[in-house]
Amino acid sequence: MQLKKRYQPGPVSTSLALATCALLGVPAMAEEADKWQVDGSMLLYSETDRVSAIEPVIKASRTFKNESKLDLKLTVDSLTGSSHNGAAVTNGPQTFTSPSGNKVYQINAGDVPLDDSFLDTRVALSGQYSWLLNRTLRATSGINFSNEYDFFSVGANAGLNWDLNQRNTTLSFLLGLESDTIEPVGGVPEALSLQPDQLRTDSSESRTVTDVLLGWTQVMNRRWIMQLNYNLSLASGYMTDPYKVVTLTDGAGTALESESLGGVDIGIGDAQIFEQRPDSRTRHALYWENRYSRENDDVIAIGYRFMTDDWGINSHTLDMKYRWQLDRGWFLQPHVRYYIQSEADFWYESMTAPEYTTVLASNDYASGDYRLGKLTDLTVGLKVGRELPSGRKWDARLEFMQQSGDTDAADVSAVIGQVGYRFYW
Amino acid sequence: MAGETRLTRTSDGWLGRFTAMASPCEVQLRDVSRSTAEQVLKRVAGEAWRVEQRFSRYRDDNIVAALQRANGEWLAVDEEFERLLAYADTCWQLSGGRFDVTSGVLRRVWRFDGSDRVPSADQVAALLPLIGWDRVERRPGQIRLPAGMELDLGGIGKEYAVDRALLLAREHTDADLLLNFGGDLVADGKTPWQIGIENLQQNGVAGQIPLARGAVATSGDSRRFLLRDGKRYSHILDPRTGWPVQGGPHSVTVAAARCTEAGMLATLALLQGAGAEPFLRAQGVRYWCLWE
Amino acid sequence: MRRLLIMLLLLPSLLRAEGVTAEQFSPSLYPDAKVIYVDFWASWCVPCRQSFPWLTQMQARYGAEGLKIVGINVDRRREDAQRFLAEHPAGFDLVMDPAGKLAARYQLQGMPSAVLLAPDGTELERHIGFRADHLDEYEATLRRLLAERN
Amino acid sequence: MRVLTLLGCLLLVSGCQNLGVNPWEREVLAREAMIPGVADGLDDAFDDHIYFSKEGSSGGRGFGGGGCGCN
Repeated sequence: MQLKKRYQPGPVSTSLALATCALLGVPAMAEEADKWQVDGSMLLYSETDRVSAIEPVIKASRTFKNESKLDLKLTVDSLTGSSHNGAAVTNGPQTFTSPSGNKVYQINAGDVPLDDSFLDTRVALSGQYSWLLNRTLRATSGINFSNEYDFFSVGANAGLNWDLNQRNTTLSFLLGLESDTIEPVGGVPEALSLQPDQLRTDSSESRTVTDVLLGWTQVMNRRWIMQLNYNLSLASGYMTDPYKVVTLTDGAGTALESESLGGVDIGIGDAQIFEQRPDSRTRHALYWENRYSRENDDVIAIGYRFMTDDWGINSHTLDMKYRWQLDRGWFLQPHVRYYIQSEADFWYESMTAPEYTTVLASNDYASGDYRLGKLTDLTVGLKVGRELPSGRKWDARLEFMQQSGDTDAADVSAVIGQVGYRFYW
Repeated sequence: MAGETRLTRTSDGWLGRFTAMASPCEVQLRDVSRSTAEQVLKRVAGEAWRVEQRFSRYRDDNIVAALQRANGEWLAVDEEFERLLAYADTCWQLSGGRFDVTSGVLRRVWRFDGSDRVPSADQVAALLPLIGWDRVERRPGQIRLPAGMELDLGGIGKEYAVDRALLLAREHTDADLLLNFGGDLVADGKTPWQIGIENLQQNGVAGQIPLARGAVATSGDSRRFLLRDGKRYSHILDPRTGWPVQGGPHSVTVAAARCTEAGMLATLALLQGAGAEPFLRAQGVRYWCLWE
Repeated sequence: MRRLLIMLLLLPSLLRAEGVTAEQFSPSLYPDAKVIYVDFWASWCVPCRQSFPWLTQMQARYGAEGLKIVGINVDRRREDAQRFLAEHPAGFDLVMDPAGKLAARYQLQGMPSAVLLAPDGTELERHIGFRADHLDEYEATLRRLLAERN
Repeated sequence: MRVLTLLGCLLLVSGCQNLGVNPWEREVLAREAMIPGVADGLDDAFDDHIYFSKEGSSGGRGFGGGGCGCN
């Protein structure tokens, strides 16, 4: 080996600096690309006097050398407490059977009828894989399963994301198919029949849902991005909630007696009929999201959704977040969500005997579920989090939700708490 | 290799200590939790011990020892060792042969213990055939060291460990931090650290400089020399002659972006002897020389 | 203020721009090079993190054969680039282009982008993006171009 | 109605060619907080699930997760 150049005692610092970088210029740490990004999160949801849920989720994502990406997600959702059974608040006591039909329970005058045998655990698993077809076209495909005591769901989806205008515009198309099987506790009740009669068939029901999503994401300028989605959802099959009833009243706020309508007598105020919903539903949802970053790196996010369906429900959702970027990776994020919906065409707070006769004669639809009635929801919350070196981060949020509608059943207040942590493995 | 680490609280953060490469080592951190400080300390100490274990010439279970045992045969080397060799090669080129990782054999006759045992010219001349980076053959993934020659990465190892440790520490925290391995140090953060520099004191200047980001390394040792017939022999040996460099400073401290770079500039300056200061001035870096 | 001055003096920059500014940059600055590999990068660009070790390796491997790698940084904030370099050492030359002048001159279509030039400014090759599964391909291109021009 | 919406979108898209930024100007847009569907991590899925089971609406943001027999 010879000295390549004649030695001059001149400046060597630049060459030395380069050589030092060459010496150190290997990834000192394993790059994120070679690792799984793991997001773990735990949600606690608690309604005053009603449902409580604890929902741990773990999601692992990995980007491969060819820039394809795999997401795997496991959700466990454990519910306890009681939920509204669909019946009206009346000025006399009411009597119901439990979902299985084996037990009878009474609700006092003026109370929201809640069924307290509500206990369920859901386990959901999903996998999504996306890969590049070419530099601007990405394909995605996924499957998901969800299982609970009385419900099983399997779904698949496939779609394309197409980058245009130097990635300033992205068009997406996604098609999803889902098949659900419902096996109600105690059998499938006969719709519109009196609950005390316990007319049930020991069978299962099913439905299919087809979703189409068209998305358009647009970079407006250096600090503003916008997304517009149109989502068409077609559901057909059994959409009725087998555990929900509609109360028959005298029109003055007192529940009728089942025996007066030729039914079995199980107690006072027991004229409750099993609900019936249409066997198809077409939903259109338009979603618009804007994200704007201020000069100081704070981000304003505003989302608006309009939804309309052929059940007569129209809804507007406004969702606003302000991400307040602090020093050393800390951030605070206040959140406000406002939601308003109109009632479904077949929603009844309660039904009179003549109305029942008409509905029964034409095999029409009826539901007393407050979630299909008029509803106004307000959620406010605050999230705090910190981004740590090498991509780790944690966050925690606390939110309060208040629902209200035309009936007391719709008055639900809930606390949402969540903690999350991300790391690379 | 494992050792002990100790973490203590300071007025504005944490101080971690351990021993590696025969030097006291320190990690200083501001504004982090105890658990983060512990993680960083563990990682930094682990890296220091790893580098020491891998490249120390005082061990018989590493690549350096294996190379001696290869006795003139080709030996497969890993990618990290190859990078260090490439760096040593660059330094040899840049110094006109003054920096040479094969010059360690001179220690057989030179022992700088303050005595007057200066070797004879013949003793030194007898070793010269065993010195010369240009006699080392390299090909991708392999190296061949002529029999009898030795390799000593001591002039790079400690500073390299400092730089590596910083990169690894950054995996755990983005807080202000200072790594100090026996005087070779690197700082990275927003608020400056006060760095004491031995050499500054003798000028009557404050012995501290503020350093927020960057590295400082020192080469040379004023306590190691030989004295004979009123002539002082410094421990800086010119591998081309086998004799000490004359007329240079005892030690040189340099500030640069990275510790390896600072350490090498200091070493190269010492090897210039009397030309040390002009050399350092030409590099456009901050430096401190300690003369007699 | 004086304290600050000392600090600045002592902040050895990780940006060894060798004094070449975006305005001054031209392939003719490297007359001895056979192939000038201009790599446009930014601290926020994820694949850039993977590209740095590779570029450093290529500069070390083919520098003697006439490869000159110049990394052009398009971060608007200099400190973002500094932070990136502290974690990802660059064993090649760097030029700062915070206003994107060079990026515009070479009409980049994506980030990162590599533009391979001859010293006379002729564009020899270009690729958009940096994919870990294409490293062999990138290196083969370098080797081919260097062979053609040596 | 749907055809019209689609047509409108197409028109908008073609008009959007002068919107947007150069590839090297995405430092703000590259931040996770600026990416719809990514910015809030798992929150979106949690929220979708909560409100899907408490309200008569769903959809819009995307789909492909789980299903639930609660509505």
